[in-house]
Amino acid sequence: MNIDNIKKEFPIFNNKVHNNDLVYLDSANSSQKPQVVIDRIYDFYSKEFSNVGRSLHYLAVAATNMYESTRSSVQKYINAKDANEIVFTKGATEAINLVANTFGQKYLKEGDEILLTELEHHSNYVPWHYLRKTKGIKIEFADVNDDGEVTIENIEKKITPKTKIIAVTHLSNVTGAILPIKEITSLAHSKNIPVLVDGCQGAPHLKIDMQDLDCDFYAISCHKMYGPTGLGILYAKKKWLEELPPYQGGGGMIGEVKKEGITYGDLPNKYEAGTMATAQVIAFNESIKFLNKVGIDNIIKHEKEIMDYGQEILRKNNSVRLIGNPKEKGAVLSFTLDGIHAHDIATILDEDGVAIRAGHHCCQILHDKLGFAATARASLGIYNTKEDLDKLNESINKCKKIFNTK
Amino acid sequence: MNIDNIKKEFPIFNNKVHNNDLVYLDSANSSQKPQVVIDRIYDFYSKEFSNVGRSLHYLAVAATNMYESTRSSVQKYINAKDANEIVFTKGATEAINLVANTFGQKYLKEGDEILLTELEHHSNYVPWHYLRKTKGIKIEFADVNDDGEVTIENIEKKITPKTKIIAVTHLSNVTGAILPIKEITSLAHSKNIPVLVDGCQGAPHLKIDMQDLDCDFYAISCHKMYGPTGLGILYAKKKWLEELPPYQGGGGMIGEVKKEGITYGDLPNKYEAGTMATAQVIAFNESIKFLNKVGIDNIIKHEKEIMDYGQEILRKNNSVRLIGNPKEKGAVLSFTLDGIHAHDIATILDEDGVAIRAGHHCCQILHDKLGFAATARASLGIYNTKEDLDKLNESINKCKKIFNTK
Amino acid sequence: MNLKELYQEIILDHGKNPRNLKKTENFNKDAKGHNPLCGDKVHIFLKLNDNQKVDEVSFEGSGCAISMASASIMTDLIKGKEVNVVKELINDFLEMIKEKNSLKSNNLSEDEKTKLMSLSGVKQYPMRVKCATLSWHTLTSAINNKNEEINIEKFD
Amino acid sequence: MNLKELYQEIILDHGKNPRNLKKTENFNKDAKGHNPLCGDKVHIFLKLNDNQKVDEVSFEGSGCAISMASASIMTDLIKGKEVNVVKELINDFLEMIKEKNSLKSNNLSEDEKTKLMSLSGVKQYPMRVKCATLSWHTLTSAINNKNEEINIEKFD
Ligand SMILES: Cc1ncc(COP(=O)(O)O)c(C=O)c1O
Ligand SMILES: Cc1ncc(COP(=O)(O)O)c(C=O)c1O
Repeated sequence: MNIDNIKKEFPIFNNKVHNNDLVYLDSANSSQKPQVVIDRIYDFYSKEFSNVGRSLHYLAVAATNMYESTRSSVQKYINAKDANEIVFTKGATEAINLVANTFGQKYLKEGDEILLTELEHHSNYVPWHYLRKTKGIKIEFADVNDDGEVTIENIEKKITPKTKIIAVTHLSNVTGAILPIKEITSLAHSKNIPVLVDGCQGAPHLKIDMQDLDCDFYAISCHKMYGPTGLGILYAKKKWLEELPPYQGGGGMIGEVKKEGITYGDLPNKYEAGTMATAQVIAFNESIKFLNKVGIDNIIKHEKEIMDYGQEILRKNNSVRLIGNPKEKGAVLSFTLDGIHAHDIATILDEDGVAIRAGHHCCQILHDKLGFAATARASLGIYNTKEDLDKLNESINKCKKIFNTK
Repeated sequence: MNIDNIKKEFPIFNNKVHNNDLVYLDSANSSQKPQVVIDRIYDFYSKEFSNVGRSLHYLAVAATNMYESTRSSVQKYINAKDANEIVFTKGATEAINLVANTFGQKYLKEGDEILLTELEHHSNYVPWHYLRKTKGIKIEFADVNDDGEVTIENIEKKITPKTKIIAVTHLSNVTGAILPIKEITSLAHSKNIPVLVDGCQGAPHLKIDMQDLDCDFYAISCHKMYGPTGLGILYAKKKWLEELPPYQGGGGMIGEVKKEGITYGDLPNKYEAGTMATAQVIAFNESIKFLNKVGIDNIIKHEKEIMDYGQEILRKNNSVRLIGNPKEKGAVLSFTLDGIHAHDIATILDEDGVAIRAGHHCCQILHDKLGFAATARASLGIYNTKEDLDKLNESINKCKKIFNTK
Repeated sequence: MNLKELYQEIILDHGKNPRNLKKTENFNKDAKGHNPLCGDKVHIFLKLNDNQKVDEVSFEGSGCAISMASASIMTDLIKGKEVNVVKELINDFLEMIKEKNSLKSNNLSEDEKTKLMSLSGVKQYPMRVKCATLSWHTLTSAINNKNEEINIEKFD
Repeated sequence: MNLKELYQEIILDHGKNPRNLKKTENFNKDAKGHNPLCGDKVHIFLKLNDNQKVDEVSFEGSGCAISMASASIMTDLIKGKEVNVVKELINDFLEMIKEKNSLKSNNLSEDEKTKLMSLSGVKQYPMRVKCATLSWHTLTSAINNKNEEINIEKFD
C-alpha cells in the first residue's frame, strides 16, 4: 500500500465540507477510518454478530476467536511479551484511570509522590489528582523547557525518595515533543519506580515496542489509531496485572461468586468486566493490519516529511508563532497568530474545509505556562499531504486578511 | 413497521449457521442489530466522522449535535425529566460501578448495609462487594421464592435502619421475573433509601418510565437494546449526579485545571471523561427510533405471545424443567433437561442453528440456590417467532435422542 | 454561513480594541465567567448607584474576537441604564442570539440596536454562540451577586 | 462438525455412569479444578503408594457429559500406573486433544488408547475442549500437590 495516495483508502475524503475538499488536520483529536475498518464493523454486525466469551453457539465461538485474535495482533504490534498483557478498555482515559485507581489503592499512602510533567493531558492528571484527596499523596510536575520538551534532566530533578510512580506522555499533543521514554524507564527502574506512558499520540505515529521501552504501563486510544471509537488499550506488565486489585466488577471477570465473597478470574478476564466493546475490538484488528500493510517506518518517514514542510511554510509566514521547537517532534503543529484568537482562526479555516482544533487541547497546565488561554493546532495523520499544509497556510492568510493584520 | 415480519430488518438472518436458518435465542446475552443501526455506523464513519465536543470545525459541530441528539432521544424514550440525567457509559456494568464507587465514597461507612436480591447478575453484585473491603459495609440479599421471584415482602424483610441503598434487577435474566420496582422505590423512599435498578433486561422488553418508576438510578446496556456494543447508559436523578463525586477523570469533564487543584464540569460532562463512544452513541439514536417505530406496546404483546407459546410447548415436553414460574415474567425461558447437562444441550442445539446460552448466566448465587451449576436459557427478542420455539423444541428432542433419555 | 456577517467591521473593531477592559474601582458587584471547553474567561465589575443605575461597568478577560466584542459592546451599552432595564436587555439579547431575528426592547436607540445586531452573525455558528453569550450570562450573575463562578455550560 | 463423533457411545456411558465418582479414603494428594465460565467443577483425590504408584484415584464434581466422561475415563486409566507414566499420559492426552490426531504413549494398551481417543471428537468444538481437559489439568495439580484451586482459564 503506497502512502502517497492513501487518502483514497479513507472514504471521508470523498465528501465536501462547505463545498471544499476536506483538509483534515485534527488527527490528534481523532483519526479518520479506512474503508477496511468500516467494512469490518458492517460485516460483523450484519453477518456474524454475537457477544463473546459467554455462549457456546457458533456465532459466539466465532466472535470470541476474532476478539482474542485482535488481542494477539495488538500484542505483536506493540511487541508485548504476552497476549494477556493487553487489556481492552473504553479508551486511553479509562486505561489511565484503571492504573491510577488500582495502583493507588494498593501501593500509595499519605505523603507519597507521583511525578507527572507539565505536558500532560488532563487524562493523565485528573485520575492522579483523585489520589490527592483520597490518599493524601502529592503530585509533582517535571518542567517543560522553552522548546516545549521535557528532558530526562528535568525528570530526574523531580524524583525524590517518595516518588512512587512516574506518568508521562510519549508524544505531546500540543508541542509534539517526543519524550525519552527508554531513558526515563531506565532511570526510574534504577530507583524502583514504575512508569506509565500515555501513548495516545505515540501509538499512532511512532514505533512502539513494549519490551524495548520497558515501561510498566502504556495507554492507547484506538480511535486515534485509525480504529473505532469507544475502545482503548492498556498494556501492563503481567506482574502488575497479577498484583493489582481488579478495577470494575461484573460479569466475566470473576472466578467464583458466593454470598460471602468472590474470587476473580485470571488474566485477561480480571480487567474486562461486563460485555466488552466486541464489534470495536474485532474491527480494530483491521486497523492493525492496515498499519502493518503501510508499515510504521513509512508512516514515520511520510509524516516527518509533511511536518517538516509544514514547519517550513509556517515559519515563513510572518505572523505565525509555532508552539515549541522540540528536537524530537511528532506530527503536531500548534501555533498562534498575532492579533487573532485561536477560535477565530478555527472558524475561518473551517469555511475553507480546513479542520483544525483550537483551545487548550486538554492541556491547561501547559497553556498556563505558555501564557496562552488557547492555541490553534494542526495535527497530522497518514493521509495528509503537502497540499493540505499549503491549504492551511492559504487559509491562515485569509484570517489575516479578514482581521486586517499583517 | 409490522412486528410479525420484522426479522427482515435484521440482516443477520440472511445467513446460515451450519447450513440451517439461524434461530437466535440468545438476546438476553446480546441482541442482533437492525439494518438502520448498522447503516448509521457505516455512514457516520464514511461521511461524517469526527470527535465530539472539542473542535469547532464543521464535522465536529455536526457530530456533537448528533451525539447530544441521542441523549435527548434517550431522555424521551425513558421519560427522564432532564437530558442531563442521561450519562453514556461503556456498558451497564460500568454504570453500576460508577454508582457503587461514587455513592460508596460519599455516603457509606463501616456497618452500613446494601440490599441486593438473590436474582442479581454479577454486574450488580461485584461492584458492591468491593465496598465490603474498602468500606466495611455489609451486603444483604432479599430471598428469591420458589417461583423465581423476589416479592416486595421479601425486600421489606431485609431492610434495616442501616440499609443505605437498594440495588435490584428490573427483569431477571434467568427466571424472567419482573420485579415490582414502583413498590420497591416507594417503600424505599419512605425510609429515605435510594434505589438502583439494573435495567439490562428491563430496557429492551418493558415500558420504562423513569418518572413513573421513580428510581434513583437505572442502568442500561445498549447492545441488548438493538444497539451497538461498547455502550451503556446510566440514568440518575439530577440531584445525585450533582451531589456525587466524579468517577473517571480526564479530558472533557473538567472545569478548570491548575497544578494545585481541579474543578469539574457541569452535567452531563462531569461523568463523561475522555473521548466517548461517539459512533456508538450516534448510532444508538437509530435503535431508539426503531423501537419507537415498532412501539413498545407491540413489542410487549408480541414477546408475551411467543413466550407463552414457548412455555406451553416446553411444559408439554416431559423431560424439560422450566426454571421459575413468576407471575410477571419477561422474555426469558431457562430450563434443564433431565439427564442432560446444559452445555451438551447448547452444543447439540447449535448444530441445528439454534443459539441459546448455557451456564450460570452470571448469576451464581441464584444457581447455588436453585441447586444447578448450569441451566440452559432461551431468551427472546422482537425478531423471534413461534417457529423459532418449535425448532427449539425439536432440537431438544434431538438431545434426548442422542442421550437416549426420555 | 457567512464569515463577513460574523466578522463585521464593528466586531473586529471592538474585538481588537475592547472598550471598558479594566477593573472598575469601587465596584460593588462582580462575577466571573468561564467556558471550560474553550478556555474563555471574563470577570465583570459593576458599580451600581443608589438609584440602581449602572454608574460604571468594566470587564477583564481574554477570548476570541466574538467574546471580546460582545463584552465590549455590552458594557458600553448598559452604562447609565437602570438595573431592571439591563435585565430586560440581557433577555432580549439572549433571545435574539438564540432564536429570534431582532431585538424587541424599547430601551435601545436604533444605533444601539445596530451595534448589538452586529453580533447576530454567530447564529450560523452554533459552537460560537457561547462566545457571544458568556459575558451576558456573567453580567446576570454579577447583578444577582452570585459569588460562584459561572460556567457557561450551565446555560445551554 | 459431527455430533456422533462427539457423543460416542463410550462418552455417553461414562458421562451417565461415571466411574470412580466418590471420595477416596486416605487420599494423600488432591486438587480442585474450576472453569469459571461454565461453572464446571472437579475435585481429584489420589492415593499414591510408597513406590509412587497410583493406588487409588477418584473424583467428585459436576459437569457436562464430556467433562464427566473425561474424568471417569482418566481415573480408570491411571489406576495402578506410576506417577511418571501418569505425567507422560497427561501430556500425551493434552497434545492429542489440542493439536495431534493420535496418542504416542507406549504405556497404553490399544484398548486404553481407543477409550481415550473417544474424547477426540471435541477437537471440532473448541469451546468444549476445556470440558475435556479440566480434570487432566487438575490431576497435574494434585500430583504437584498444589493447594490452590485450578482455574482452567490459566491453561488456554
Ligand atoms: C441482568 C443483567 N445485569 C447486568 C448485565 C451486564 O450488562 P453488560 O455486560 O452489558 O455490562 C447483564 C447482561 O449481561 C444482565 O443480563
Ligand atoms: C496525549 C493524550 N492523552 C490522553 C488523551 C485521551 O484519550 P481518550 O480521550 O481517547 O481517552 C488524548 C486524546 O484526547 C491525548 O492526546
